[in-house]
Amino acid sequence: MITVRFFSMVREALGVEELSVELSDSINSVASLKRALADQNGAIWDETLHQPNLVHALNQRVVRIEAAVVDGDEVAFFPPMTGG
Amino acid sequence: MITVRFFSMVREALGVEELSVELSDSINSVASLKRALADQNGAIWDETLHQPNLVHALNQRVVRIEAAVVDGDEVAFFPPMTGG
Amino acid sequence: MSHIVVQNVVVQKDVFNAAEQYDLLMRECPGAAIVTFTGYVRDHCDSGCVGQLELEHYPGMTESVLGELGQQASKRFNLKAWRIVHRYGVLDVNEPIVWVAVIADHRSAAFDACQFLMDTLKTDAPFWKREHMTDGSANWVAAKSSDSERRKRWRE
Amino acid sequence: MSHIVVQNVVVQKDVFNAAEQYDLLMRECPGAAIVTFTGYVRDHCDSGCVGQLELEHYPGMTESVLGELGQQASKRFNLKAWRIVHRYGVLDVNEPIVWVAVIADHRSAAFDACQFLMDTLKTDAPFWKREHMTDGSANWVAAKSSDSERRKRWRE
Repeated sequence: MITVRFFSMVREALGVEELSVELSDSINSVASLKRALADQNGAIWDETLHQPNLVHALNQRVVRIEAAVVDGDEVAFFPPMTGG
Repeated sequence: MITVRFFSMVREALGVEELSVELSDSINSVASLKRALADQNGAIWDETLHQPNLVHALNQRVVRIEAAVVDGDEVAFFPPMTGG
Repeated sequence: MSHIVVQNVVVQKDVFNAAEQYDLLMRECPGAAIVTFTGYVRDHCDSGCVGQLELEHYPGMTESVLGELGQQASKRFNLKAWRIVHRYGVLDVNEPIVWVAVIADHRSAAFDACQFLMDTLKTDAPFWKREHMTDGSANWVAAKSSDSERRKRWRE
Repeated sequence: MSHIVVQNVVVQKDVFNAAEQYDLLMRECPGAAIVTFTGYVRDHCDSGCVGQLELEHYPGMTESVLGELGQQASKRFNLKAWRIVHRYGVLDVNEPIVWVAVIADHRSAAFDACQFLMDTLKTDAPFWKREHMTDGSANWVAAKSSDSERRKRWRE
């Protein structure tokens, strides 16, 4: 089981802040997790998770989309940051 | 009559803070003033006023050495600034 | 004088006072050259008047990113001290958003370090701004390409 | 609230407090991006320990040069406000020498303006530093070529 979190416009578009996902042979990286979420939840998820500038973090660090995911991890998807 | 002022190392080397100088046909610019002061007051003045980085101000503005001087002006000689 | 421990990174909802922050840092570590940056909520924008600014953030990740950026700056610019205070939540116009201060031996290092921290935290720290306009509408602030350009200056 | 007139340029013998200066400036003019620089007397140098720093200056010319540099910065970087406080006389270790603050709409202008002011006042404002060492000796501080190099960046 991993935790998936969404922030800002992504959270707002999906209407979800956080969810739990069971890992499997086909969901074992940030890339495959994103693909599964986009494919299985309809057009809004597909569109939102495929926006070109989407940022993904693994255990609170920005990572490359290929990064492997293991049980207990926290993955987050969000738009580019605008702090400061 | 003009006022001539010296600061920092220049003031210290000459042992003079300020003096008055009568303008004449041969003393009518910062350059000619400097030459006259250097020539007429001995080796220390000659050496001090000919140091390569000497800065000269006319009426409290840094000017080129050719600047003309008129009665009532204030000329100053000093080393490069080191504030801040 | 009792010892005051100054946290390097503070992420808080409450308003802060930049002058007080300055005093606090100086008590901890006097130095030769201090540069500070304070960002405040502006009352204007391209498409109307801003009434309030809302800042969403990623608790935990925010603190760790800011802490890492500070450590990078500290090493790269040989800092004697540094401090970042950043707010989240709903902010009124003219309230401070962020305060970054660095202490170094020389002014060039201090200026560079403070700019490094501002340029990197803008693009790397998980904050997202939403402007609430005086007409009741609200919109997410888009990331600026000028900010990602400035970020590139610091890649080694 | 009574109106407080903030002088843009202050050249004074007395010690000042940078945090108080910040407060004063902000009361006068809130803005989006504020950068400050404070320089303090260091307790070390190349050739021994500094006990005190003496600053000679050219009264009148100092104020007019600082005023002109501030006006140049204001125009060039579109500042909302600026302020320079510079001391002369005999200063103890860890006392502030100079405080420069600028207020702009954007951080890049604020950082540039503050650096412009520091880089130009170092070489253009008529101050001369003499270090009084703890062993009783004293020496004039030589102008640094790195400072005149930094000055060149701002020639238009």
